[in-house]
Amino acid sequence: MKRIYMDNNATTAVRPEVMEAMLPFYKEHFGNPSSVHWAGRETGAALEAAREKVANLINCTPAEIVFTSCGSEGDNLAIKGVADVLRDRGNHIITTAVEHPAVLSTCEYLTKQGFEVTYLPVDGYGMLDVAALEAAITDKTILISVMWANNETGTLFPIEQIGAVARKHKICFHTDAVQAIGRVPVDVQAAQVDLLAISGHKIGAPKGVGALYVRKGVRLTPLIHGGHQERNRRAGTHNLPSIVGLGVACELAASDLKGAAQRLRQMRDRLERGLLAIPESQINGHPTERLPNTLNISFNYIEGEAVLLFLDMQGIAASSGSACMSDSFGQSHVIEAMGVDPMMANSAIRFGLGYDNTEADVDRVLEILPPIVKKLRDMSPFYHERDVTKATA
Amino acid sequence: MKRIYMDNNATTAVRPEVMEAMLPFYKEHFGNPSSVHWAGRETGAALEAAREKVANLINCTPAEIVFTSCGSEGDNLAIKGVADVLRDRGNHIITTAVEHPAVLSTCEYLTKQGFEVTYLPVDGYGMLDVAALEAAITDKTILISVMWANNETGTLFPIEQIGAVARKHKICFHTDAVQAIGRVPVDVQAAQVDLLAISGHKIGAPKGVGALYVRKGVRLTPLIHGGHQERNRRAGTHNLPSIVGLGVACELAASDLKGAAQRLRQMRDRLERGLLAIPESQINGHPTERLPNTLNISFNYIEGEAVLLFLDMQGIAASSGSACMSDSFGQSHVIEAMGVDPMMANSAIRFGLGYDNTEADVDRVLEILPPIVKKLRDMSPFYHERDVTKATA
Amino acid sequence: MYSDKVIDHFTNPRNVGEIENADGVGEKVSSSCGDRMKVFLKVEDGVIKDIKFQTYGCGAAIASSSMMSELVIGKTLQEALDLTNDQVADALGGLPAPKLHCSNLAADALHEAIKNFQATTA
Amino acid sequence: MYSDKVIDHFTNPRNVGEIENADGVGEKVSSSCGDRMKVFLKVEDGVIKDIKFQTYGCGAAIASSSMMSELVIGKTLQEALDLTNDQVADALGGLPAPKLHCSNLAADALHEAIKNFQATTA
Ligand SMILES: Cc1ncc(COP(=O)(O)O)c(C=O)c1O
Ligand SMILES: Cc1ncc(COP(=O)(O)O)c(C=O)c1O
Repeated sequence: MKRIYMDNNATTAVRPEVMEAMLPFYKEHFGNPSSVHWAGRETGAALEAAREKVANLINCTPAEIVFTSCGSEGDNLAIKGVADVLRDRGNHIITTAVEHPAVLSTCEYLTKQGFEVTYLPVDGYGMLDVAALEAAITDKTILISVMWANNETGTLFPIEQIGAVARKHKICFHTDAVQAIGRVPVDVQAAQVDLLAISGHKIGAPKGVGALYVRKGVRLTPLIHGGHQERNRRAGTHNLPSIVGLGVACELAASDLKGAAQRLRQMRDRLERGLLAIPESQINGHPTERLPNTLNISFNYIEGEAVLLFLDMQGIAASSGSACMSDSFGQSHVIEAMGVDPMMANSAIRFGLGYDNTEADVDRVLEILPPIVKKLRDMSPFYHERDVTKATA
Repeated sequence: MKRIYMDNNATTAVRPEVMEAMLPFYKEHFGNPSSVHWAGRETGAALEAAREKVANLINCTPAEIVFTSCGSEGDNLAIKGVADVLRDRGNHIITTAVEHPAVLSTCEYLTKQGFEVTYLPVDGYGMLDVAALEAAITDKTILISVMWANNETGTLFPIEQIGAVARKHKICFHTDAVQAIGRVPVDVQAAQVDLLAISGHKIGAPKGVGALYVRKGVRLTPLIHGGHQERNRRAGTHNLPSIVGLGVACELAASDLKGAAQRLRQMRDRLERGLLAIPESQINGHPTERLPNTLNISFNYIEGEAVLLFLDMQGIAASSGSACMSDSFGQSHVIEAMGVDPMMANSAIRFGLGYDNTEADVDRVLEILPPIVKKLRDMSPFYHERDVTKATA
Repeated sequence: MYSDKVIDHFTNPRNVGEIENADGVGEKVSSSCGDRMKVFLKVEDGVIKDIKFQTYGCGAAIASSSMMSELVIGKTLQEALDLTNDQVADALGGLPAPKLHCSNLAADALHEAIKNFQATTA
Repeated sequence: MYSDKVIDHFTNPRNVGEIENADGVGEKVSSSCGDRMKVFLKVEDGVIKDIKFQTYGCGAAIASSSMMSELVIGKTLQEALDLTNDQVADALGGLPAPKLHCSNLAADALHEAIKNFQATTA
C-alpha cells in the first residue's frame, strides 16, 4: 500500500540535501565548535556558515540568530526572556487565543508569576483584528506575541501591520513563525519583528533544532544558563549536525520559496475543491490569507478521529487538531476560538502538504475520503436525525 | 598526519552503532511520535524503547526519564524547576564551587531571583567534604546540586554519601552526571539521587540530546512550556533520531561499562605516568577517585594554550579548561578552587580519552609532548628565573 | 495503538443501522468526549433477536458498539444486562487507557435500550 | 583561528633567548591575562644590533614577540620606539579579536627595554 504523508504541519521528513550535508558532522567532523583545536575549528566554521543561511532566509544579520533545540524553546526563550528583563517596566502581555501551546502555556505560566495576559479573539476565519490589538495596549504592555501562521488552519496574520503597531507603541514584538517559515516570505525588517521563532523539523531539517531571531539591542534572559555559546543567549554544546541541516533547509527554502508555494497551493486547492464537493463540509481557516500547504476541513456529523483512522488504514497520514494536542481530549482551542459549531469542529481534519506530495497523492485522497465520510455518516445518529428533521420540516 | 582526538570530555564522535540506529529516523520513519497515524506510531514505539534503554543504564523506570536537548538544559530544568516549585518552602541551595557553568550560572541567576546559594569549597584534589555539606544545610535548604564527576579534573564526588545526607534531611538532590555517565556505574537508587542530568554527546550519542532523570514524585516546573510531551515536563516535538541514538549509546555503555573503563584507565594511567616524568609537572584532580578517562596535568612555567596549539599542529586535540569556557579568558574556576598555584594552573592540559583511542595514540602523545614542554620552557622567563634562583640558592 | 480486533470491528462494524418499530431504543452520550450511541432492539421471548446501532464517535467507540452488538445478539435480556463495559473492552483485546471511556458507551446504551423495552412492555 | 604567519612565528619563533650583559632589558606583564615578556637588547650607534626575548604566554603572545623582534632588528631606537602594537598584529596578518591584547606585550616590552637602555647610558 502506498503511504501518503499529508501531515507536514506536524513534522516533515528530512530533505535529502539536508541529510547529506549533516552526515559528515556525526562521526568525522564531530568537534565541539567551542574548542580551539582542529576538531573544533572545522565545526566552528560550519556553525557560522549555517547561521548565515538562516539569517539570509529571514533577512537579518547572523549575530541576530540564536540556535535553539526546537520551536517551543524559541517561543519560551522569547517570551520568558523578555518578560524577565522588562518586568520592572510592565506586566502586560498581548497574545491571541489561537497561539500554539508553546506560547499559550508559557503565558499561563507567566500569569502565575504576576503577569497579565490578553488573549485576543479571532473571527470565523481565524483572523485577527489589528485595531483590537492596538486597543488592547496599555502602558503596562511589554510584549506582543502573535503567530505568523496558524498551525491548525494555516490562517496568516497581518504581521506587517502588527509590527507597525508594535513599533509605533515601542513594544517588543515576538512572532511564532514556525509554520510560516519556508512556506511564505518572512522578512523581519519588513515586518518590524523583534523576536521570531522557527523550528527545523517543519521545513525538512531534522527534529531537535530551531532558531530564535533576536533583533540587535533586544535584551532577554537566557532560558538555558551555562556556557558562553550563542553570545550568552543559549548555553549548551552546539547541536552541530542539526544546525548544519537547518542551514541547508533554510537555503533550499530561500532558493525556491515562490515555486514551492505555487506547487503546494495548486495541489492544496485541488484537494480543497474536491473535498468541498462533499455536502455539509466546510473549510476552517481563511479563504485567501492562508498557508499554501494547509487545508483544514470539516465534514459535519462525524468525528475527525474516526476519519483519520480510516485514512490511516489506507496509508494516508493526516491529523485532527495539532499534533501536540492529540494525546489530550476535547476540541481544538483554535477551531473553538473561531466560533465553529462544536459538532462541525469535532470533524475537522488537517492536511498539511509537503515537498514530497504529488498530484497522484491528491487523486488518491479524493478517491478514498468521500466514501469514508459516507460510511461514517451512515453510522452517525446525528446524520440520520438531520435527515429526519429535514423530512419533517 | 594522523589525527588523535583526546578531548572526549568536551564531546565525542557518534559511535557507528548509534549512527546506524539513527539513520532510518530522518527520512523514512520521520513521523511525530505524538501523531496517531502510521508515521507517528512507528516513531512512538522507538521513543519508548529508547527511554527504556536510558532508564536501564541508571536503574530507574522509563517514566522517570525526561528527554532534553542537552546536559545544560537538564541542569537548568532540574535546578530552576525545583526552585520554582519549592520556593515557598525555602530559598537556600547548596552546590559546589567546581560545578559546570550550566549549574553555576543557573545558581547565579537564581540569586538574582532571591535565592541564596552556598558554594562548597573543595580540597587540593578537588574533593568535597561531605561533613561540610551537611553542616551547610539550613531549614531553608530546598536543593542540593553536586556533580557526579568533574569535567575538568575527573574527580568523582562521593555521591552515595551525599545522597544519604540529602535523604536524611529530606532535601531534593540533583546531580550533574554528564561526565560520569557511561564511564563509571551510575545507579540512582543506590545513590538516592532525585534528579540526574545526562548529555548524549559525551557518550557517543549525537549532540543535541540529553535526559533528565526525575524521581517519581518529584515535582518541577517545566523549563519549556507547550505541548504535552514528556508527561508535561518538557514540551517540543521529540528529537526522535537523536533520542534513538541516546538509547543505543546508553545500551552500549551498559553492556561494557567495566571493560571500557578498564581499557581507558590503562591507557590513561600510562599516559599519566609518562607525562609525570616531565619535571615539575603535577596532576590536577584526585589520585584515585577519578574518571578512568581523564587526565588533567600541569607543566609549570608555561601556558596551557601554547601547549595545546603545538599539540594541535601535530594533530592532537586536547583542551585546557572546559570547552565551554575556551572563549573566555582567565583561569579555570575548578583549578582555582583547588588552590593550585596560579602559574601551575595556567599550564593545565586536559586529556579526555575515548572509545577510539589506542595505545599507539598514547605513545604518540608521550613522544610529542615532552619536547613541546621543553621548547616552551626554554622560551619562558619564569622557567629561567627559577633556574637562576636555584643556582644562587 | 489499537488491537487487530478493534481495527476489524471499526472497519467492518457489525449491526450498523436502525430497526423500525424497535422493541426497545436506548442511547447514551459520553459526558467526557461527546461521543453518542443509539441502540435498537428486537426482543422475542426475553431474547435479543436483533440489534442495530448508530454511533457518533472515534474508532474505539465504533468498535465497542460493534463488539457489544455481537456479544448480546441471541442472548437473554438478563445476560445482556450483565454485560459490562470491561467485558466489551476485553472482547476487543483491550483498548488504550485514554480510550477506555469510549467503551463505556456501548454497554450503557444497551442497558438503556433494555430498560426502555422493559418500561414499555411492563 | 590564527593566520599562517602567526603559526609560523609561533612554531619557529625568531630570536628566543637571553643576551648576557644586554645593553637594555625590559619587561611587560599583561594585566588581563598574566602573559609576560622579557626583552634583551644589544645597541650599537643607536641601532638595535641584536634582540632576544623570553615570553610566557599563549600562541599569540609568542608569535607577537617573535614578529616584533624581527621587525626591529637593525632598526634605529627611534624607529623601534615608533613601533606600535597594531603594527605587530598587522605584520602577523592580524590576530583574532580576543587575542589582540596579547600583541600589546611585544611593543610595550620593547619600549621598556629601550627606556632601560637610555636610562642606563644617559
Ligand atoms: C559536567 C558537565 N555538565 C554539563 C555539561 C553541559 O552539557 P551540554 O553541553 O550537553 O549542554 C557539560 C559539558 O559541556 C559537562 O561536562
Ligand atoms: C505554530 C507552532 N509553534 C510552535 C511549535 C513547536 O515547535 P517544536 O515542535 O519544534 O517545539 C509548532 C509545532 O509543533 C507550531 O506549529
